[in-house]
Parts: sequence; C-alpha cells; structure tokens
Amino acid sequence: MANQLSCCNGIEISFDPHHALTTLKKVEGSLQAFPYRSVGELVRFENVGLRYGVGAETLTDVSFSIEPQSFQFLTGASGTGKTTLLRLIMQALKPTRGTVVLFGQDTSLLEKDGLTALRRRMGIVFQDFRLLDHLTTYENVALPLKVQGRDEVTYRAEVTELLNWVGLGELIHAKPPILSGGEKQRASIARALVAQPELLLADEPTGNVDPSLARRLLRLFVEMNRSGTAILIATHDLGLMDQIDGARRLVLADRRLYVEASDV
Amino acid sequence: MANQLSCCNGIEISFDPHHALTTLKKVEGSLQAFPYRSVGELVRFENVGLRYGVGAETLTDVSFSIEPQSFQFLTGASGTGKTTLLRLIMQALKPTRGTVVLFGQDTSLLEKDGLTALRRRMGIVFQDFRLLDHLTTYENVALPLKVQGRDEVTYRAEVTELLNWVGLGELIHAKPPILSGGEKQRASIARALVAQPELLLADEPTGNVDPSLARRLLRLFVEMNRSGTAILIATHDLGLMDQIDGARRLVLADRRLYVEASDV
Amino acid sequence: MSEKRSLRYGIFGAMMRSIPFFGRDPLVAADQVTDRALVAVIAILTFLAALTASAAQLTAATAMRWQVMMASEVTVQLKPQAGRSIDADIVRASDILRGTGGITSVKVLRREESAKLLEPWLGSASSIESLPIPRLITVQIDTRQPPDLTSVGKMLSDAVPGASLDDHRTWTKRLGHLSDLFLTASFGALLLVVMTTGLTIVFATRGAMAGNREIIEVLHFIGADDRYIAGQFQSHFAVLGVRGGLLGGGAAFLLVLALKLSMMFPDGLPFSGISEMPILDWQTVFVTFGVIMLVGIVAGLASRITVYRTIGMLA
Amino acid sequence: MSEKRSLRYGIFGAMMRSIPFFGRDPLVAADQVTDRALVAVIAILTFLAALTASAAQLTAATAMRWQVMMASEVTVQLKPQAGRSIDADIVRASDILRGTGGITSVKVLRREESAKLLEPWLGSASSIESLPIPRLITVQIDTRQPPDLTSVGKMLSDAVPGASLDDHRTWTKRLGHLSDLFLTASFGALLLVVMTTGLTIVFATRGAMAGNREIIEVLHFIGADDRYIAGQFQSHFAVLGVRGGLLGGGAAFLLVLALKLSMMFPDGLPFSGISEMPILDWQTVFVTFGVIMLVGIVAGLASRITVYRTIGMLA
Ligand SMILES: Nc1ncnc2c1ncn2[C@@H]1O[C@H](COP(=O)(O)OP(=O)(O)OP(=O)(O)O)[C@@H](O)[C@H]1O
Ligand SMILES: Nc1ncnc2c1ncn2[C@@H]1O[C@H](COP(=O)(O)OP(=O)(O)OP(=O)(O)O)[C@@H](O)[C@H]1O
Ligand SMILES: [Mg+2]
Ligand SMILES: [Mg+2]
Repeated sequence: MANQLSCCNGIEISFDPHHALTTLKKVEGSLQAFPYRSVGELVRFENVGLRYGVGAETLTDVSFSIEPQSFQFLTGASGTGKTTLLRLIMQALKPTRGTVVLFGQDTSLLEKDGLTALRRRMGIVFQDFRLLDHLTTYENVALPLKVQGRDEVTYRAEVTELLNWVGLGELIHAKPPILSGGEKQRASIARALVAQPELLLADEPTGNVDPSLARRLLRLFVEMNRSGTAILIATHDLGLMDQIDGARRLVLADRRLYVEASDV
Repeated sequence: MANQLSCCNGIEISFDPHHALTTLKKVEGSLQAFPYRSVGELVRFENVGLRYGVGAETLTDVSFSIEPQSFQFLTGASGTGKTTLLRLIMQALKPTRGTVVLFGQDTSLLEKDGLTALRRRMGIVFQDFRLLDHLTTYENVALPLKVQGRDEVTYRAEVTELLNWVGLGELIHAKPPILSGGEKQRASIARALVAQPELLLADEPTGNVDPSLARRLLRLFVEMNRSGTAILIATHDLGLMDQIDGARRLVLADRRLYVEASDV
Repeated sequence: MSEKRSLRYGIFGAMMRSIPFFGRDPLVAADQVTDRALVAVIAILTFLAALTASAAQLTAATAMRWQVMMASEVTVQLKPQAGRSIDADIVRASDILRGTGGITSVKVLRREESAKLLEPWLGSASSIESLPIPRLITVQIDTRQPPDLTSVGKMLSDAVPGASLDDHRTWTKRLGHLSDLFLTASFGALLLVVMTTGLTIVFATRGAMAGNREIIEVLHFIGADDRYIAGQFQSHFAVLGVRGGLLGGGAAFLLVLALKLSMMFPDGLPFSGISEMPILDWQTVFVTFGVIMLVGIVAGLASRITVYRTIGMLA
Repeated sequence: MSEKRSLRYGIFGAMMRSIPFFGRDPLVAADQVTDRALVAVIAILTFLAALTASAAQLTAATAMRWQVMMASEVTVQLKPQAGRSIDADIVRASDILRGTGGITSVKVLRREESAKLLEPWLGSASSIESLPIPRLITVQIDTRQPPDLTSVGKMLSDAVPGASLDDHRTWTKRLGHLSDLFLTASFGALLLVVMTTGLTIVFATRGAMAGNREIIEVLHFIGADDRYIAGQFQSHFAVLGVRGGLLGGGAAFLLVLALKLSMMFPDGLPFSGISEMPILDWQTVFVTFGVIMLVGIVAGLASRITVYRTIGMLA
C-alpha cells in the first residue's frame, strides 16, 4: 500500500503500452488536451433518440460527434443517461431513432464481424468495472490482446508495466474479488488502455479513488490522448473536469445533450 | 430524471422511516452532527491487526471506538483498508489479533444466533451495492424488514416514502440491472437505513452520484444521526467531509488508524 | 404489477401462500434452465427406476405363480414293466397316494391323455397304439400342509416298480434362481438410479447455493438467519425432485399398463403367466408410487441436508 | 505461480496446450460442482446404456446362434410301423436325404442314442429295451443353398410311411419373436438414455452460458468474436460428456466381463448358449465403445449447437 501511495508522488515512470510511443512525464497542475485535427469523425450521432421499453425517451434528439484525438467529458446528474449514451457508442444498445455512425460506418448496417472489428478500436472502462472474477489482474488486463489472438510473449512486459503505472504492480496475481474498490477501478482502466484504442470510453473512472490517484489516472488519459486516442470520460466530478484545459464538455440534462465549446 | 433533479432542489419532504421520528428540513450549508452522549460504545477495537492470507498485515494495531449517535468519516488512500475495517465491524472478517467488541459483546465469543441479532442492529451500504438483481428496488429496500419476519402491510408506506426521498420513487418496480450507477447506490443506501439501525456503515456512498445528490444523501445521514443512529462513512471525497461540522475523522495511512479529534 | 401484487393479500393470497412455491416471493434467483434440466433428468431416472421395479415385481409375481403351481402339483409316472399289468400298478399307486395325508386329489390320466403328452416325441396317435406308453397320475397337493414328497416317492417306487414321482424340483429351483437373479439385478439398478437421483439433487442444490453465494452473504449481513435462508432453497429442490418423480413415474406406469394390455391379445407377446394377471392391480400401483415416493423422499432429504451443510460452509 | 506459469512455455507447454483442456487458461469460469454433477449423471446414464446395449447384443448373439443351429440342422424321425422293418426304412430315408441337394451330412442315430433322448419321458435304458423306439436322423443343411424343406418332407413321408421331418420352425419363430421384442425394448431404452444425455448436456451448456452471460458480454465488448467465445465453452462440455461416457461405459464393460466370467463356472447362471461364448469378444468391446462414442458424439454436437444458438441469443 505504501508502495502504491509512493508511486503517486510524482515519480517519473516511462510506460510503453504498444510501440514505445508514450512517455509519461510529471505534469504539474495544468494538464492539456491534445489539440485535435479533423481526419474524419470517430463517432457521429444524428438526432438519436433512445427509449428503454415503453416509457418516455431517456435520450432525445442527441447530435454530436467525436473527432480523432479529441478529449471530452460527459456530465449530468445521476440517471440522466450518461451510461446510456456510452452504451449507444459501444453498441450495447441500438438507438430507437436517429443514426449512430462509428468510425465512418453506419452502425445500423453493421454485420456481426464488422462489430467485432469496431469494438477492437475502442477501449471501455465500465462504471461497474466488469472484471472477470476468476482471472488474475494480469489476465484481465491482457484480455483484449489475448482475444485478438496475440501471443503472450509479445505483450507481457507492456501489461506488467501498465499495471505498475496504475499502482497494481504488487497485485498482478490477485483476482478481482480480493481487490479494493479503487484497485478494481484501476485494473479496468488498464484493461481499456492496453490495446491502445482509437477511442476510449470511461464511465466514472475515478469514483472509487482518492483525489491524488484520480489526478494520476487523469494524467494517464492525457498521455494516451497525446499518443492518439480520443477520450470520452463520463463523470460527476467537477474537480476532475477542471484539471484539463481544452477539454470539451458534453452535458446531459432533461434528456438532451448540450455541448459546451472547448475553451482552447 | 427531471423529477429526480427537482427533488434535490431543497423541497421539504417529511420522511418517517420507522416511528415518525424524523422530519427532514432544508438545512443550508452547515449540516451539524448530533452531539453524542456516551451510553456505552457500539464498537470498540483494541489493538486489532488483520492479515489477509500470508502477506504483511493490512491493518496494524487499530484501536478506536464508536459511541452511540456519533458521526464519523473514515478516509485514506485507495487500498489502505477502509473496506477492510468496515468488514471487521460487520463481522465479515475476524481479526488476526486484538479484540473487536460490538454492542458490548466480545465478537470472538459470538454464536451464530447472536451474530444475526447484532447484524440486525447495523445497516450497511456496500461499496459495490450488493443489491439482489432479481428483486425490484422496493423488494431490495424492504428486505431487512422482511427477513425479520415483519408483515408487509406494516412497512409498505415507509419503504415507499424512503424510496421517494432518495429519488427512486419512479423506479420502485425496476430491478437493479436496469438502474444507473447512482440509482443503485441510492437503493443500497435506502436498504441500509430502512430498519433504522443503531449503527450505519457506509462505504463510499456517494462515489456514483453528482455533488448535489451527494449533499442530499448526506442530509439523510444527518437526519438519521439526529434520530439516534451512529454513522460511519468511508469516503475519499474531501468535499463531502467538509460539509459536516463536528464529525470525527478516522484516517487510515500506513496500515494504522489515526483519529482526528472532532472539531466541535 | 398491482394485480399481481394484490394476490398477496386477502384470503386468496393467504391460501396461495400456504401452498409451497405459490404466491411466495423467492429471495433466491431460480435458474429456469437448471430447474428444467433437473426435472427432466429426475423424470428420466424415475422412469427407468419405475420400469425396473415394475419388471421386477412382474417377474417375482410370475415366478411365484409358477412356483405355487408347480409346488401344488406333482406327477407320478408309471413306466410299463415287462411282466406286470400297468393297470393294476396304477390302481395300487393311486391307492397309496389317496392314503397319504396332504394330498387333495389324485387323477389318473387315461392312456390317450398320456399318449397325447408324448406326441411331440413319439408321433401322432395312430402309430402309438402299439407302444407301451408310460402312464401318468397328477396329484394335487395341499400347499398348507404338504406331504413329505421324498418319502412318498420312496414308498411308491417300493410298492410299484417302475413308478417315479416328479416334483418338478429341478424346474422350480431353476426358475427360483433365475427370478432371484433378476430381482437382485433390478434391485441393484433401482438402488443405482435412486442414488443418482439423490446425487443429482445434492449437486443441483450445491450448484444453486454456490451460484447464489453472494445473495446468501448479503442476506446474512441484512440480518437473515440460517433457518430463513435454508427455507429459501430447501423446499425448492424437493419440489423439483417430486415433480420429476411424478412425471417419470407416471410415464412408466402408463407404459406398464400399455404393455400389459398388449399381452392380453392372442397375438401378444409370448409370456405365459403374465397375461393371466389383471391389468391394473394394486401391486403395480404400489410399486410405481413407491418408487415415486422414494425419489421424493430422497430428493427432500438430499436437498435439506445439502442446504444446511452448505450454509455452514458459505457463512 | 511461476512454476505453473512456466508450463505454458517451451515444448512441454506446447504439447500440453495441444491437448484440449490442458494447460489452457479457460476464460470461462468452470463451476466445479456442476461439472462433477454432469460427469456423474452422464457416467450413470452411459453405464445404463452400455449395460442395455450389451444385454441386447448378448441376446441377439445367443438368439442368432440358436437360430443358426436350428436352421442348419433338421431332424427326421421314423416311427416304428407295424409290419415294417425300421432299419430298412432308415436306409431308404437316408438314401433319399443323401440324394437331395443342399444337404451336407446325414447322420443316423443309433437305437441307444435315440432312446437316450427319450429317457426323460420314458425312463432309463433298462426298461426301454422292449420299446419300439422311434429312430432319429439328424441332417446338416448347407445354409447358403438350403433345400426346400417342405418338399423334402413330403418326399420322405411319401417314400417311407412313418417318417416325418422336423425343421424346428415353431421354436425358431418363437425365439425370433422374443429376441426381437427384447431388442426393440433395449433399443428404446438406449435411445432414451442417449437422448437424456444429449438433453443433459444441452441444459448444462445453456446453464453455464446463462451463468457466464456477463462474461460473454464483456468478452464481446473487449473485441472477442463468437468463434473465440464459443471455443471457450464448446469443447468443455464435450470433454465432460466423453469423460462421463468413459467412466460409465468402462464400468459397464467391467461388469459385463465379470458377469460372463461368473457364467463360466458350473454353478453359474442358467443361460445355456451364453456360456459358450468367449469372455472377451470384439462384439462386447464394440458395443460398449460404440455406446461411449455415441455419448461422446451426442455430447459434442449438443454442446456445439447449444453454444452457437445461445451466443446468438445473448449477444
Ligand atoms: N435497461 C434499462 N431498461 C430500462 N431503463 C433503464 C435501463 N438502463 C437504464 N435505464 C434507466 O435510464 C436512466 C438513465 O440511466 P443511465 O445509466 O444512463 O444513467 P447515468 O447518467 O449513467 O446515471 P449515473 O450517473 O447514476 O450512473 C435511468 O433512470 C435508468 O433507470
Ligand atoms: N480477501 C482479500 N484477500 C487478500 N487481500 C485483500 C482481500 N481484500 C482486500 N485485500 C487487499 O487489502 C487491501 C485493502 O483493501 P480495502 O478494500 O480494505 O481497501 P480500501 O481502503 O477500501 O480501498 P478503496 O478505497 O480502493 O476501496 C487492498 O490492497 C486489497 O487488495
Ligand atoms: Mg452511469
Ligand atoms: Mg473500499
């Protein structure tokens, strides 16, 4: 535990999740999102509406898009549909109306194989973690690479390093049921990042960690963003959002999505 | 959703969980813990140590006590043992050494029936909610009363009222898998409170709700405290702790527990 | 919702609640798939068990009938002896038999009747005329106080050379052996099947409890005691066991009736003895429902014991 | 940990991985209790199936032996006729038989031999001397091109009064009926048991997949395709099925061997015909392992089909 705390005290750790692209540096106070270039949107919603069952719509007329390498927060009160919006992007839900375009493809026309291919370009941090209880932390984090058929020798060092960075170095062989809430959350973040996705969806990724650890995780997201990943973080935490300059804010209220222009 | 948001905007709702003891009033800014009188401690730890498996101790030499009707926060970085400490109190774990005294009884001498009796005097909000997925929100919240053998007609109105207070009035018949993260958290809080326990243990009870809802839930804890319940909230949220004057802080760091005197 | 809910109140609700698994909210998540699998497996096992038991009962009953028939009748054979009058010998032999205690009737077969019995081996009546056919006397025995057949046989052969008494002992023994063997095998199969049923219930109960481990834990923390939690599981699997038992046993019962019925007809199956039995006798009912009850009891016990042992382990 | 881990690398690791369910990390949480229950249930079902099949095979083989024996041999009986020389008749009859196509051998039983056969009915040799015993000729038939027995019989009785040909037809038919009945019943039981096995596997697979629903969902989100996920389940239940099949089938095989062995001894069970068979013939092996393979194939198919259908439903 002492070890985990100490690793949050600003020590430089270099972390190379995929091809030695990223080096994390201590960035005090002002983290900055990578200014994005428009090379075709990753996600585009056009007048999307979603109704669960027979009640009123949970989301109405949602239109927005996510550019490659952009950084945005999604916020709104509890139960306003943040998780629902993320589930629409990750294809866990089909919109009741409107169009969801993902990586340039209209998802309503998507075949099963195409879906798998799209999902491999996304990383997801679930609000309730969804780690596999019978696998170790290491195996959980390595899973996205494993299901792609990659040989373990090619990713072992990376996974270990990433686990060290999120402070789970000592818990590599522990299984989720014995992890603390914050530890589970960090494992699920590591799992989402390990394959260096083009788009990261994170649902309340810092709800179970202390403020200094939250900052540290945020730094990881920023570094991922610098190396080319578009980030969408759903959160209630105002403090967290204030830490990133130049991040767009998507606000859900009254079933609608309001996009605040990024302040860059 | 609109309904849930509106109910957080300071409207007075009277809530009578058990015997019409409590009336919630709008309390702006300074919530205050009930000044406790010592009528025998609810919990006393004496040099408690806990070791999971064969590694180093997770908690070392922990000594503290909880007075009836007191209000305290438990804080510390992720993985320092907050949940572990709560699990020692709720008898999910036995200490490796030292003594845990609960409601005046040495827990090492406890029989199974005695344990059930003690647990009925506690309410628990789990960090991971632990709602029963196949029961509705209403049934989940009513469960502590039901397992005590009480007839449904005697508690139906209370449970409904409590659910309204935490903003789940419209989701009475919904089952946990379709609840949002914050909704689950609120249901688990309602379940912990419904039997008006003498001691409430809440593990990160506001990690999944927005700040205004967090304030509202905190108010609920304060009112419960006023009506006689001792409260122990484990949290990372500094903002939350700052909202209660006169609450003690128990801080976990380096495997030890440091008690900050309450500032009343 | 509100309609469903209203079931729980009022007289009807109270009535429903008094029936196990009706109008009760189970706190335990019942897994439909596993439940149906369990019922199916137990139904099939009970079906096999009930068929085996019925077959055993039929065999035993048939064997007993034959044995009684055989034991209640012996045959005395008089072989024609050179230089002796067979008719005189017959009179002498039947007198001796009539004078013996425990013999209810003595019937001398006429020459033609005896010849008829030999026909398969000696050819038809026309050519047999000239043969000195052995003659037969059938003797009915009072099975309650049977005579000592060995001494009767000795007496006869002493008094009448060429007379011999056939008490079918070899056949009775052989038949007894066969039916004993079959009964043992059936009993073994029955035991095996009932054991399997118990085992299946044990495994299903343990599986369900392992699957509901977290629910059990939460219930404990919420203040439920073991008795309460056990109640949630216990009857569930017993009821499934009984349901499977009734299904399988019922099917077996119908099949047995159908088979018996098919044997009634002349073109039917070549089991003499069985076809003389009534189609629906209390034994068949008894055996089938005995098996069903056995399965039910085993299911109930297995589930009860497993629930209590597992709760101890999970807590 | 590190030792276990090292298994996965190197030649040994590669070898282990090539064997299904060895050295592979399953992504799916296997439920030990359910798995063991499944193996136990399938073992018992296979045991019953293999026993049934073996009994059917033994019956069929015995019946066939008897039928062949009966079909390949007919008996001609010559009843002594008043005023005719039986010895001359015998010569005439056997000449006719020898002159008929499709008959491989003709053997005249001596008087004593014929008498011996009648002994049970006529008494022992001493008294039989004086009797005009019917004489027997046993005739071996070439079963590949058998003669027309009806016309042979007619020819014989025309030429030699008192001669009759017994082709055991009634017995052959009766035996055929019985063994057909038994075979039908066995086949029905076998079908039932194999169906149950398939059903059990289907239910177990569906149960496991329902229990692992969340895992399947996560795997999908993480980028696993259906083929990959199906692979995690598919072989698992097939392997459990085969394991149960091997256990149960093996036990049945040993039991059959033991039973056959017990029939070897003079005090053994009264099945003539069976005891003449070899203890371990390829048929027994074939039938038992046929059943095991059948169970294995059914298990594999059931699990494969269920996995693909269920994945579609869960996704
Ligand atoms: N499968 C479902 N069926 C029906 N209603 C659902 C389902 N899933 C979510 N909902 C409802 O939709 C609303 C939005 O849920 P969602 O999980 O998107 O909220 P959220 O913004 O993520 O909230 P939180 O911050 O509490 O996690 C909630 O009221 C929830 O009860
Ligand atoms: N059953 C267990 N077996 C072994 N180690 C465990 C077990 N449960 C918890 N731990 C370890 O003990 C440490 C303390 O865990 P605990 O859950 O008490 O932390 P926490 O303070 O609640 O953290 P968080 O704020 O992240 O929830 C963690 O490092 C965790 O991995
Ligand atoms: Mg959410
Ligand atoms: Mg915790």
